[in-house]
Amino acid sequence: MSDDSREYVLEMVGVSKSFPGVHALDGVSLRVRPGKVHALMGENGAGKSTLMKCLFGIYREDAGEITLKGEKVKFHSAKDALEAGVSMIHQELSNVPERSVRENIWLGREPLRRIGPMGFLDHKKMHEDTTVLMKSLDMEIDPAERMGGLSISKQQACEIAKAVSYNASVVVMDEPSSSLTETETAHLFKIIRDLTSKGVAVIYISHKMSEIFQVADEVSIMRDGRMIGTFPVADIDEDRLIKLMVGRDNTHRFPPVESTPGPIRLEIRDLTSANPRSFKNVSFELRQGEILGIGGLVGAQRTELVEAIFGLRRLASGEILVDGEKAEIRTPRDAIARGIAFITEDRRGSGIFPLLSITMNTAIASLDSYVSPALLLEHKRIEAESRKLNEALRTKTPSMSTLIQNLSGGNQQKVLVSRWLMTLPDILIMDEPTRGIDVGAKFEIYTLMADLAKNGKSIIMVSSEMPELIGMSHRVMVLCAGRHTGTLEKAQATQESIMRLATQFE
Amino acid sequence: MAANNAAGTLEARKGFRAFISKNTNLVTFITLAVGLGLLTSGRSFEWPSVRNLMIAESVRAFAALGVGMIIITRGIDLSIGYVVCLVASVAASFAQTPDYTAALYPGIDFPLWLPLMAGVVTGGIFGLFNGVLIAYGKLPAFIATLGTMSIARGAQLIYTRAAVVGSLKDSYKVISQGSLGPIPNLAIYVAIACVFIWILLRHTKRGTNFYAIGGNSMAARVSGINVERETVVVYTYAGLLYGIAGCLLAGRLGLANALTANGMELDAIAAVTVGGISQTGGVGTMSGMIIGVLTLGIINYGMTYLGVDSYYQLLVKGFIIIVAVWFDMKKYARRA
Amino acid sequence: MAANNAAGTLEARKGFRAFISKNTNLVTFITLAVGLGLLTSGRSFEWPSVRNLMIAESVRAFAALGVGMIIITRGIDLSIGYVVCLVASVAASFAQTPDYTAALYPGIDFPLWLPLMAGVVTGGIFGLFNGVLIAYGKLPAFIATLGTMSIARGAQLIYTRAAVVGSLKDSYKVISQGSLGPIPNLAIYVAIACVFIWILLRHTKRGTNFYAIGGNSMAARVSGINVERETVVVYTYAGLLYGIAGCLLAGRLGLANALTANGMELDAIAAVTVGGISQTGGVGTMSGMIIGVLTLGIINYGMTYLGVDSYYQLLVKGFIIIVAVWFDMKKYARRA
Amino acid sequence: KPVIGALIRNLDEQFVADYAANLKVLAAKAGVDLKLLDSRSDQATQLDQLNTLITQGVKFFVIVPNQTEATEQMAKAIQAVGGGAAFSNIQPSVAALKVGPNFFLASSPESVAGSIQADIIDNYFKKNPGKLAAGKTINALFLLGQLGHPAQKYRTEAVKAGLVAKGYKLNVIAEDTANWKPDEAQQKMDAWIAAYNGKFNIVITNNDGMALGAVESLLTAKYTKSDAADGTILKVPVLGVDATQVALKSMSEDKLYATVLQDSVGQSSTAFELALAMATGKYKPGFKAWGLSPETKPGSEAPANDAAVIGQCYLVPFKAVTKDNYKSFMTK
Ligand SMILES: Nc1ncnc2c1ncn2[C@@H]1O[C@H](COP(=O)(O)OP(=O)(O)OP(=O)(O)O)[C@@H](O)[C@H]1O
Ligand SMILES: Nc1ncnc2c1ncn2[C@@H]1O[C@H](COP(=O)(O)OP(=O)(O)OP(=O)(O)O)[C@@H](O)[C@H]1O
Ligand SMILES: [Mg+2]
Ligand SMILES: [Mg+2]
Repeated sequence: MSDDSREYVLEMVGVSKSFPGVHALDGVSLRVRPGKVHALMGENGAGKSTLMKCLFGIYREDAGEITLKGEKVKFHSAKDALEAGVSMIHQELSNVPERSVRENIWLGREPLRRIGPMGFLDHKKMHEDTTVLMKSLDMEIDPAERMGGLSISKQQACEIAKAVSYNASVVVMDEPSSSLTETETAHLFKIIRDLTSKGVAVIYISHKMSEIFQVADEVSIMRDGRMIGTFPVADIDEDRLIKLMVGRDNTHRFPPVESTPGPIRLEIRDLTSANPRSFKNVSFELRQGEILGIGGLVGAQRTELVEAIFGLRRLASGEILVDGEKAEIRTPRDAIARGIAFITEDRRGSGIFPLLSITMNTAIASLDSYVSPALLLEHKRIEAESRKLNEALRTKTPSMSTLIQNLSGGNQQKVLVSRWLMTLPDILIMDEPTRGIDVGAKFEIYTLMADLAKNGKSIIMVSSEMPELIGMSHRVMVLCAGRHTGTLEKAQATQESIMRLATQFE
Repeated sequence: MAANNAAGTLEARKGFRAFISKNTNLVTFITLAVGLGLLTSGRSFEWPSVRNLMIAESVRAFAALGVGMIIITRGIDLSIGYVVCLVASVAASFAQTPDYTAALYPGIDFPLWLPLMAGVVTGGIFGLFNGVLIAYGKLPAFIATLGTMSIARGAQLIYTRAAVVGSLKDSYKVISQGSLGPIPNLAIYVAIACVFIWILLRHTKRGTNFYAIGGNSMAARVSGINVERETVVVYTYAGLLYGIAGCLLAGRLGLANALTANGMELDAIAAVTVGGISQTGGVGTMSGMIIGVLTLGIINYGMTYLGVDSYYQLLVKGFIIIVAVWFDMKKYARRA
Repeated sequence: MAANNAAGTLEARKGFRAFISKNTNLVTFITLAVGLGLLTSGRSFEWPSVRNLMIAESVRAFAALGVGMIIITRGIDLSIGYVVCLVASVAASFAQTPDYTAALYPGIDFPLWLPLMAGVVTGGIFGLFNGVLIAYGKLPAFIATLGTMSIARGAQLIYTRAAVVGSLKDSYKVISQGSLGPIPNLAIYVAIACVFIWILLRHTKRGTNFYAIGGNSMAARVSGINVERETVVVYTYAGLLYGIAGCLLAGRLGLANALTANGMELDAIAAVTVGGISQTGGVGTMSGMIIGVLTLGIINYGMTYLGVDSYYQLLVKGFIIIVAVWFDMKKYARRA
Repeated sequence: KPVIGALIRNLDEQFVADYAANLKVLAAKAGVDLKLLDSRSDQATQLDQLNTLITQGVKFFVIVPNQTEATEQMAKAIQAVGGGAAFSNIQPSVAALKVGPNFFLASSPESVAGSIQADIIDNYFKKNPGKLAAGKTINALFLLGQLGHPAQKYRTEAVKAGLVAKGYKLNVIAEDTANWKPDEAQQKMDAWIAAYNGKFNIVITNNDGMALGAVESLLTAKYTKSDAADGTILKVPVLGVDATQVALKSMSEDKLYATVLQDSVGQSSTAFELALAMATGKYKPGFKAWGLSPETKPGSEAPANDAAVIGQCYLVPFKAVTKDNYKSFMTK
């Protein structure tokens, strides 16, 4: 089977698509073989998601042809694509939070029980099919649970299960692992191998280099809306790949972190969440110029912890001390006043203002410093400062007045980093700071973190990427199910030691 | 043993509290009903009172079921009142006694199905129009239905020349005014409609689509749901329900004029919101809608029954709506 | 050279098209104004006509500026009409000629600032109440303001006992009815309010906060914006604007009663929507609001001027609103 | 071609709609360019409409105002361009008529409708004294129009005052607004029948629409008797105002007891003839409009109670519509 699979299951030829002001795709061609994992890589904004949305019938391409299983196709909606055997995991979570897991999985193709000419929902079959599906994928999710009540990673797991359940011949996965831990990602790879062994073609988009080499057979690289080339993974190495993506050499994955931790800036004492299911009795301290990594499995309550420190969640007990002084932090405003900044993990939900310009998105948290004595905003200074920050981070945008919703996910993330740098924080909390960010930008963000630490800033980095935790942190603190199970010095922090602490359940 | 028992009570108490916090709407309704019962020394529980309440709320119930479904898809409809008014006028015009000199079509005796047909079709057309404007024209529902409201109102005045369309045939009136034993026809129609809507929302694909569109229209779209078509469908269904409401209202009154049903949209929307249909979309049940209608109904009916000064009625109603919805909202607050 | 020239024209044409597609509201307004000018052989451009239009729309402009800001924060306000009605009645009650026997406070000659103060404060209190319900009570704006609408209406009836509050002092009436040279006072007040709102929305932190809350309230919270407080503020500001509207309206009419300003909420919301203030929040400008008000104003004024049958006016108005907003929406459609 | 502006309060109201319809007929007959505008119950709109017509050069008006208190301001605006106006339905204030000799009352005040209702009720209880409660007491249910609406206010006050003046003890069992709407009236009546069964002996409403709603409710509740000796098959008489065709039909079926005709033809014709006479320069003091002469002696009610303007007041009579005469009002 595998040898005579020279035929392609999917061919996209000369696909172009432009949005007002942006040439998102410019004559892109992509050929995908059955039973193979075809990785699609490229910087943020290269056009990967746009290409896949054209395939899936969400966007109508301006030019180009799509051939699926030897037949020319033109999809007008997702329904057409699904029926023709293409399914997709979308970059942004796309579920209905108020409905149950089973309803979400079978949405749009619910099993029906016929009574005469009428079809009625077969709730029982829906439930059973979901149970079977979850079992076959080794997932433990209650089909009756409300989707919105699940953690983000479980929601992502549901999306994966849903995409698989279509029995499609081409499955597109647009950054499926961005909110998964490594264990879960490994589980995803197992699912992908099962799919390919059945002859399914998988298009896999990710910014995580290691994943590509673990799972992909072929890799296509895009840059600036153009296809650079397609290579067998066996014939390419990481450096070459990065070079092709960013168009320049990039030898190191992590910059050296040269700062040495100074006096204690932030001290957390015995912090317990008001939510009984969340973290309990967590204590730690953060020093000047230190990067503190927080690791753990998904569901370890890392996000809840840092959100609580930032005043977004209520505490039952415990103290927060900033520079040795007890800080009453009830709202983010209090936290910002104390020099704390916070980049959330949910970019779309609690990060960007889609309809505001990049300038305003950057400046929104620091407007207090840009109010003239007449109480008016100093637009010129605001504009200059946000331009400076975004240029420093290489945010790719037509102009500073572009609406942020028109940027790619990674570029949106850079704007968010700029936003918080503009508040001139002493303490920067970053929850999954490089989620969905391309290698080039990642390195830039790491460099920035190192620089900030060197300049005396303190950083807390919550991350699910082990290499990042190990490569960037002075110390790694590990949570498990809301308990602080240990803190590792840089020298002791290895994948194994972190994993051990992260799985230390009671 | 004793400890066991206590635990059992605790458990039961917990279950009860969970039930209450899940069914705030029902609790509100029962509280008000019992309160009114106490104030009227139980007379509000007697059959004639219950019957009156059912009759009074039946027409509004149809409107509420329609707009309730629309709100589930995260829409809104301000055109209800004038569409019902137009429908009632159209239906009435075909049901006038033919020897009545001021009839719109004097001397013609139309068959009984015609007014019903004409009314329901009129409602459906307006619903369809709303749906198309919102789904394909991409107009915000608020403004699209504000426009159709104005159109329906103009159409009613043009059609009737602002005259009362009265003197309806008894055979038509009995459709609304009749009873099956002690149970008024209107209540039976509402019950039938409720069963249909319940099946639609709970047991059909279409109903699931409505929830999905309201909950996350992007997710619905990528799951292969034709969001535009389903949007048109929900507004059309609602329009058909308004059509039925209008036909029944004309029969109930024996006439229709330019003031008939004015303001019904706000009553219906307030009712379903009190019934827990969230304006953020994707949430709500048929029973919630009906409980909401009955809750507002009991407020109106109770104040009339008790003879509350009409100036104060508005004040009281405003406060009760706010308190009822506030109470219901606590449910979501707790979840977050 | 020639080629260069052609390119220049092309460029210019492109710029013009871009301008049009960005400023659909302005285009709609100008189209309607020019259309009316042609139909009236230019007489609608003469000063008395323009003056009439300005006077007619001035009170509505205040309401529109208020609700426009609310819609920018992704809220809505249905209480406008009855709040303005209540405000006008309160203001009027303190501005009646003291020797008028049917005065609410006969025999007392209040200073001129009192009615203005009382009116604006009343408006502000209702705005504050709305804001608190929505921000801290977590009620959907639609239903909270529906409740306050009922409360304001009840309060107006209780305060005035449903009587007309008339016979206002000339010194009060001149506030609204006077002119500065050829320019009516009302237009001047609107201009001043516009400058304030423009500065607020464009050049202050608070204005930016409004856009941020409307654009993504969760992100606004994370960015250190006190979403609850700002929500209370925007409704209070709007309430103060309704307060001004009510005071001016009473002065303009020389009276107030229970029917004053009824339905103004829908006019104001329709106007700002036509002016490009999106109901999905986070979008809109002061100039858009005013263009919207003028657009609806010119529709009303034009139909009055041309003597369109009043039944058809409703129909035409409905269609024009729909078409204007549809045209405006194309702007967003093209982007997606 | 003479031009006359007609500023009409609200065409949704039966009386006003009939008034406007007759104006159109008269204008067509007289070859007048009639500019008819509907203010939808909003006085601000009516002012805007007046301003618009004045800029168009219209000078002479027929006006159904929204409020008495607004008439002076409108009169002043018209006086400023040397025009004139006749006010119908809602009476103008004395001050409005004093603005100039070209301003007229062509109506009976709304309160007359209430007074006539009181007369009809008086007649009914004189014929059926057994229906009265002990002590010459009337136990009444009142269904009111939209609160604050002039017709609601004046009609209600007048019928109450009229009954008291005739020596009855008026006991208001319940009173509530139904906003002119038949459906609301029906709902209120349903509740009242349940609450006050047997405790009331009359239902008084502000218009026919609500009266018919009440009648329908009483019929459905079987609040009827077998004979119609007192003029209705209902156990209690129901009274309306407007004399709409539907109401007359209901009277012919012994359901509605009585109504009051506010003479839309009379009022519109009087007002129209006054405006036309002014527009064509034929008006002089004492002019006879629609066969009516202006009043000569001050009466009891404003504005016809002021000697200075008495020559500008044309009082068009209201008519009681009862069993005896209702047939003559039905369209053939
Ligand atoms: N709806 C849209 N309107 C306007 N521009 C868009 C739209 N969607 C995408 N773009 C633009 O198209 C380009 C490609 O975006 P796309 O989302 O495909 O990038 P991507 O390769 O998936 O990036 P990432 O890795 O960050 O997800 C970007 O410049 C983006 O700004
Ligand atoms: N039952 C729930 N209802 C609503 N939101 C929840 C619920 N449980 C978790 N969340 C939210 O989902 C996100 C993920 O939280 P989780 O409990 O998985 O802990 P975590 O350790 O922060 O996960 P991660 O490793 O992804 O950061 C957090 O924002 C959390 O507040
Ligand atoms: Mg992407
Ligand atoms: Mg997290």
